[in-house]
Amino acid sequence: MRYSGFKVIKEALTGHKGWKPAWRDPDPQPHYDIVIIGGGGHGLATAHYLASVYGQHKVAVIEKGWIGGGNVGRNTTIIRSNYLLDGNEPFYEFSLKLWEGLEQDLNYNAMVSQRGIMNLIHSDAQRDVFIRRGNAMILNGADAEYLDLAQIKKEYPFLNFDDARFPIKGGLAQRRGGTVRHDAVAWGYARAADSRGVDIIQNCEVTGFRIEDGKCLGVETSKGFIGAGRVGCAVAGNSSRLMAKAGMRLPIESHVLQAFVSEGLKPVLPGVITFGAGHFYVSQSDKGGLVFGGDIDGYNSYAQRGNLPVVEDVCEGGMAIMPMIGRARLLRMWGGIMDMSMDGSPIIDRTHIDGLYFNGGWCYGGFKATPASGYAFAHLLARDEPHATATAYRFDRFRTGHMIDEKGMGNQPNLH
Amino acid sequence: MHDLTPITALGGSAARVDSVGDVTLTEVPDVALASVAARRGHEGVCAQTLESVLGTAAPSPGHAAEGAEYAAFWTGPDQWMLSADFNGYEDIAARIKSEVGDTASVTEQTDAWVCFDLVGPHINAVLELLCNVDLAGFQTGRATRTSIHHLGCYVISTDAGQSVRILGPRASAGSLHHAIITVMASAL
Amino acid sequence: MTQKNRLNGGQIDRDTTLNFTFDGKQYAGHPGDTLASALLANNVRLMGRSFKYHRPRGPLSAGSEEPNAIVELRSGARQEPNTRATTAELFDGLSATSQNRWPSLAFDAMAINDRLSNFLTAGFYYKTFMWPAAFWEKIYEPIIRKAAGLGSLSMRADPDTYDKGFRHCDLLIIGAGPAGLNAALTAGRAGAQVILADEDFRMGGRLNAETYPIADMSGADWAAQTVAELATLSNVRLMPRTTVIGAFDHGIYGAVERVSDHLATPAAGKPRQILWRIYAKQTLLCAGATERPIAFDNNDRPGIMLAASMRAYANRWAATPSHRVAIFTNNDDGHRTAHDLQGKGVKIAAVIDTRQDAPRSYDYEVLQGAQVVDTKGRLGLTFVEVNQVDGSTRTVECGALGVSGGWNPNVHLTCHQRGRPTWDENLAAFVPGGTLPSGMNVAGAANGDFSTHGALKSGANAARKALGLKGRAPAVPEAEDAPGTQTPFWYVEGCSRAWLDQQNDVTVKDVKLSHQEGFRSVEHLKRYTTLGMATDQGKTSNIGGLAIMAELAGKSIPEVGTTIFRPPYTPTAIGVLAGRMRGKEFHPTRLTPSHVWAKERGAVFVEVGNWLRAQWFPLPGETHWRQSVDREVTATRASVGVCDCTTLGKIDVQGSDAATFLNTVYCNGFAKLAVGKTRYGLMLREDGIAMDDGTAARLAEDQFVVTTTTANAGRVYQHMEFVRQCLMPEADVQLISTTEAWAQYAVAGPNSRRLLQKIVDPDHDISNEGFPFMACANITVCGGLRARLFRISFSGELAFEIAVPSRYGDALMRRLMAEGEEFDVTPYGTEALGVMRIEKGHAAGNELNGTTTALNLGMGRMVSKAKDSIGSQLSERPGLNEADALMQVGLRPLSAEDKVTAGGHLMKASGPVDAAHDQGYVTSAAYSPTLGHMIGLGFLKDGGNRMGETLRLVSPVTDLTVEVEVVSAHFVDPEGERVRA
Amino acid sequence: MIINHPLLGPRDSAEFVYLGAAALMDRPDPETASAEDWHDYAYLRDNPAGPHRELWFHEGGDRSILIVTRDTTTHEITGVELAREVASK
Repeated sequence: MRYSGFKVIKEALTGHKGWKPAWRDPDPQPHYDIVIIGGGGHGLATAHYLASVYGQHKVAVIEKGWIGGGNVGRNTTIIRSNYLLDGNEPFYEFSLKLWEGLEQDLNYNAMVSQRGIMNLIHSDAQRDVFIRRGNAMILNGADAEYLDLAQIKKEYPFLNFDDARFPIKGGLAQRRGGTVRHDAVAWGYARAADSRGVDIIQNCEVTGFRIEDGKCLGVETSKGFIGAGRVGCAVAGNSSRLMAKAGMRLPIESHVLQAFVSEGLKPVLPGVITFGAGHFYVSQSDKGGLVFGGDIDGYNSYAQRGNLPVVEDVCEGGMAIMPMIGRARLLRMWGGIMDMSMDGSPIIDRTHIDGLYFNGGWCYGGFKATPASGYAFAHLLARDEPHATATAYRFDRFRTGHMIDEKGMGNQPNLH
Repeated sequence: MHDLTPITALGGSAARVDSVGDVTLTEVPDVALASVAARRGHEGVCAQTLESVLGTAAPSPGHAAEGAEYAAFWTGPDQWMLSADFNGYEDIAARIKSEVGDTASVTEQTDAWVCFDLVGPHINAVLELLCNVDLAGFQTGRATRTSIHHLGCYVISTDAGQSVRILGPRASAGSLHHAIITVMASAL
Repeated sequence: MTQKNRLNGGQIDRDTTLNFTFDGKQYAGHPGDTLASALLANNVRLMGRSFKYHRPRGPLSAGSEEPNAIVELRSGARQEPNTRATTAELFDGLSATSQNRWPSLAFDAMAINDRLSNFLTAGFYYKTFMWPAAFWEKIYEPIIRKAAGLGSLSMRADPDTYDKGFRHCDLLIIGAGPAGLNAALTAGRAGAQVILADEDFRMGGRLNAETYPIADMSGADWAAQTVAELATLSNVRLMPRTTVIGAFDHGIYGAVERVSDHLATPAAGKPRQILWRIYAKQTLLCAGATERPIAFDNNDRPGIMLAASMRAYANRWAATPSHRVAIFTNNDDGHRTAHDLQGKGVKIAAVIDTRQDAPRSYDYEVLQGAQVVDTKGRLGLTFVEVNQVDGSTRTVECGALGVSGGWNPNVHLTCHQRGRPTWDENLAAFVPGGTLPSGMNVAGAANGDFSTHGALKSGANAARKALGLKGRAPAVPEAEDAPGTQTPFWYVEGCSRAWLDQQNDVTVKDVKLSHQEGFRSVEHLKRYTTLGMATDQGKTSNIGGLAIMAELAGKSIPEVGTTIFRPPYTPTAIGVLAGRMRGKEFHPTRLTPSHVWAKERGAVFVEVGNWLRAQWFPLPGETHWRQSVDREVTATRASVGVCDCTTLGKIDVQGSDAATFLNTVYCNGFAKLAVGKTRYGLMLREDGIAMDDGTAARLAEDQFVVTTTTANAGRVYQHMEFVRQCLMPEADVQLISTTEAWAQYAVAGPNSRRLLQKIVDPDHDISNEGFPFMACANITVCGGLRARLFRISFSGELAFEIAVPSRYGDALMRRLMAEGEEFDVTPYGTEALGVMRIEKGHAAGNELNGTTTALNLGMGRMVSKAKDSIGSQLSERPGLNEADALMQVGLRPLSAEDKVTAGGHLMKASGPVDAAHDQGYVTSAAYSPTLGHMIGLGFLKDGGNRMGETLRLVSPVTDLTVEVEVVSAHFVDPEGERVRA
Repeated sequence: MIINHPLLGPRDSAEFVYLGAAALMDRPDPETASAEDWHDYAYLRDNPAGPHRELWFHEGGDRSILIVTRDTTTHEITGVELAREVASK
């Protein structure tokens, strides 16, 4: 069933009787060519591209709970490709290009809104680093724009220019960055994949892998054994838990990242703003809520909730850069489990087990990567070779010393 | 005798005094400080030496002690901060080193800190807005490190509910002072 | 101003009149009123518009669960959007404005959405606005954004201040209703440290809203008397106007005290609000219960409200939405409202009771087994349509309708650590369940004890249990003890545009569509329909939606699940979560010992981390910073300059194993460093990447003074403690920071020795022989002041660093300036410092960027293979030692007037300019007055072997391309003769 | 969170800096360790959902490094030790 404005009007006039479920609710088949574990954004996107680009149709997505219930359903909705390192920038730019055509590709309005993102600069050293980054973006075919103080005052007059502890000295903008309605991404990919025959199996927990002489034959689940030619794991914060069932230890720690939304407000923020002298970034949703976040809590956690010190730290950053939000109210806060990798960059790679593939280590940057992550993982699963934009995302880069460390923090995941 | 004129941590020639209601905040520049850390394997001897230097047992974790010449508070495992009147004890580090010898490492800390005395009947109303200390249990002689205005400070209860001594990082004396007097105005 | 709907009695001070305005119109109320109660008393029912359809709305409730009556409170910079009229305490001069309407509340053009509602069903926007792609940002989205949102920000900085504080207690009691008050009484009398917090400005909870007695007095009087006794107990702290917003790990609670929100403006020096971090050994949740509505068509008109709220307005605030009201209920509680209002002279048009056996023992008409099927009245209720038990319909005229569908325990805080409420069949409601936050107990209505007696009893018992009190429990005063069983009645059969979430306009119809399209889990329902996502956080709406979804799915409510509540309990001002850390106070400021003097000299300061450092010292006539900086560099290199370098981290490393320790943390050797000598040291992370560099001066066999970069002081100290405590636990090493204890100045330039000789006491020989390059010593200056002298150089000149106790730093600087006059001594700032270190090719923060190795920095040989040190092993990985690894080089523009930009990328002289052909990047750049052109440092692939090669420096983001030559990074005095002079 | 410091009693975790898994104390022996050992030590983590031994540096307190045993699914803390004492055992 195609969605369109005409369809909406037709249904409105006929009592909305014609709307069908957005995806089926099938029982698992005994065997699939490819089984993807994890019905989040990355898993569902992988299924969609497997079916739509790589011609794979005997595909299942297995989800422990309800699809889209993980980080794709709890993030700050930002998309951007403002990366520094060559291992990352082409991949994220590829992702941004996929975002730009997403609605037409999925026939689902995920409200991709390229309202722009701007990183504020507060010191000369920071400016040097951001100029290097902006150049790297342009040299990789992305867009970047250096804004001086005057331009920032013009575009963002409500920022703190009067009594800032760390005065704003400039900014690096990416006009093509922006936000997306996060839940809709999961739903859109699910609906599109389902329409091409992919089985989306909810409330089905993977309890183990069936591995015989180094080959993965399928997965044991709460709904029984499901055979698979290849198994792809895309479970973000739960990666270590899942892969431990295959006897693997990962270069990943799970940490909690909190995110926040204010009460609905009439439009005040044009785009996404990142504060360079504190832990705070913010955008405004179409419903009017200020969606903001900051640093991770900093300790290993699977609890999906954080604590007050980080809430305060984030709000201090917000008040420092945007003192007009003091009387706006924080409506809701929540925590997600981040798969923090050892260099802050992801892994899309084979494992040492034949037929078992891994996608994870997204840290808190996984949402913006959703389309390219799905695309590249689909490529790897279908062709058994890395996608051109994801060749650096290997397990063995830590062994060989080819880390992709954007922040230069080394092997301490909570600092990335 | 050298001829360099000192300034206080707040940058003045005289100590700063501020009052709100019946609570007074006084900058105390005349404090000499030295850190004493027992050498590995000499913890026992060091503690004994300190006891003789102080004239009372070296304070246990979370506590401070008053001696005749010196006062001390615990700062870490087998580590203490000793203080004395700056006038007459400016060379506090050398003096104590001569006492403890090779049983401890001694480091001059006099000018690493700014020292304030907060005195008055309602200081707890001020303290509860400044730092995370369980004031019901903060009896005279207790000493703790805590964060004030994001600054790591030592707070010593010199007279429970009536007077505390606050040691903060010297370079941030101005920020610390501002934070305390702002909160005094708010709480009192 | 007449208060047409003001009744008799109530807990308001009629002797005082408070004037206020709503949408510019003048009204009067009394102390004790909320904005909503005062407006109702003035016969104002219409207070807001809904989010999506802009439906006219009045208050649904009398508390913080309010979805409808939300307004913009105050004006100017204090404008406060989305404020609940039902909790806003009235003060004289209060001004409020309705929001999310245009042009006016009574006539809102956006109400067209209501007419189009059939097109704007749940999730409609996911299905359209897709073509053409470009139209989304340009056309559709701006319209949607403008229509959405509720109140508006002033766009000005919040003029009020906020405090934060800490409180500790044995027992935190949340909610001061009958359960909370009796618990506080029990615990307080037992001598425990008790905090009793309530979001209301008047403690007592429902007791203030009811008429039935406790013992021989009214509930309200009993509450007042109890509060009075508690106030006399020194171990009990009463915190009214304080909302506990969240339960965090290990008994830490966030609570917001509204100190000044009931005043026109905060008193001088006082905060608007305070965020309390409450550390509770035990917690007792007595948050009461929230009445739940019934869904029927058009159940959202102004005048339709929860029956118990209507009762609260009448009893506590002596206000009624109308003088002719009807009640729609499925339980006895609705009749209490009818009874109380009638007692205050309000005409009860009818009580419509869904139960066929509804009690008739009252002197008003009761329609048994009847249901409200529709309502009338555009801006306020005028009629309700009733289906009677015999099937006949009847119209009841009324200006207000009280609705009662039973009660839901307020379990919110029990969920904050993901405890899952459990379904209680008797109550047909969720009660606290799963794992509660550690140390939390629940009592009273929040735990399903709905009767007053039950609340009093469970409150006392829970307090005794929490504190482990022994002995007989004290008697519970006499109070009503009605049975708490409830039979559910969620919605009227066949209703469609029946509101569940009134603020977000989610109707029964939307839930049905959500089910039809497969969004059937609670989380999908919430997200697809936005049920419960509004500012009231679904306090009155979630359960209804859940019940309907359960019925459609043929499941039980617990099978469908419950949405778990997250902090904050009610929306919380962002300002109070930030507290005082804003503006200039966002971070503490660190000042150097020479700051006062530098300020007098008119220095320009720059933020370096939390430090403020002198950036340059402009002289009269200098109009551009470059003039000052060039002069400072030239003068220093020509004669002598002085720079405050106190900000460098200083760590005192002592102990018999100090040398062994440094040998482990530095990649180069320190074991054999002689006493009286200083050595440059490079510190690696365990992953082989450079962490920091600095010097270590050996002042004695068992004492080193280690310096770190300004930026890394904290991290290096932490790293050293890790090595000391976790990797070398037996070593005899003691560490302590002395960064701020010593004022340290660089004295640099050919005349530096001559200048210092005038300051250092004569018995210390600082001649080149007596005090050669890299020497260090404890000395005395100015006639006996203890000091430290290091012969180290960052500038590449003959240079020293001299340190004295910080309090003398100001005097020493002034002395250096006075004694230096004969050499034209020049103070220099961080800019000149930076220029000189770039001229010397010294790595700094820009080069130590967390991705560079010793090899990259041209120090590969420093990594000693003769010993084990942190990072030496992993630094040998192939990826860090490739043939064309980046190497630090110097860069010189081919034409002297060209600009060199840090952050620029390096490309070959010819060929494509793109990432694939990237050769490296520029880390630092400056104008060298010594050389008369700009210079740069950078990392270049195989840089060591490309001296003399011409490259293109490209910086597209700053629109720059220049040709540069690869040269040695040591631009000035490459042989290093000056430093040894 | 509240960490029950062996010497100082209950302290707010905000006074501490988190340093990661306690396994970081088991640095390979440079004499005998293989490149693989170093890789595993520096980069691989158990990252359990459940009890986790981890290092907390009391940066805002007495500068002790503590080994805290904390359940990563509930945040419940079941053990706290002084790292230096454990290391020197």
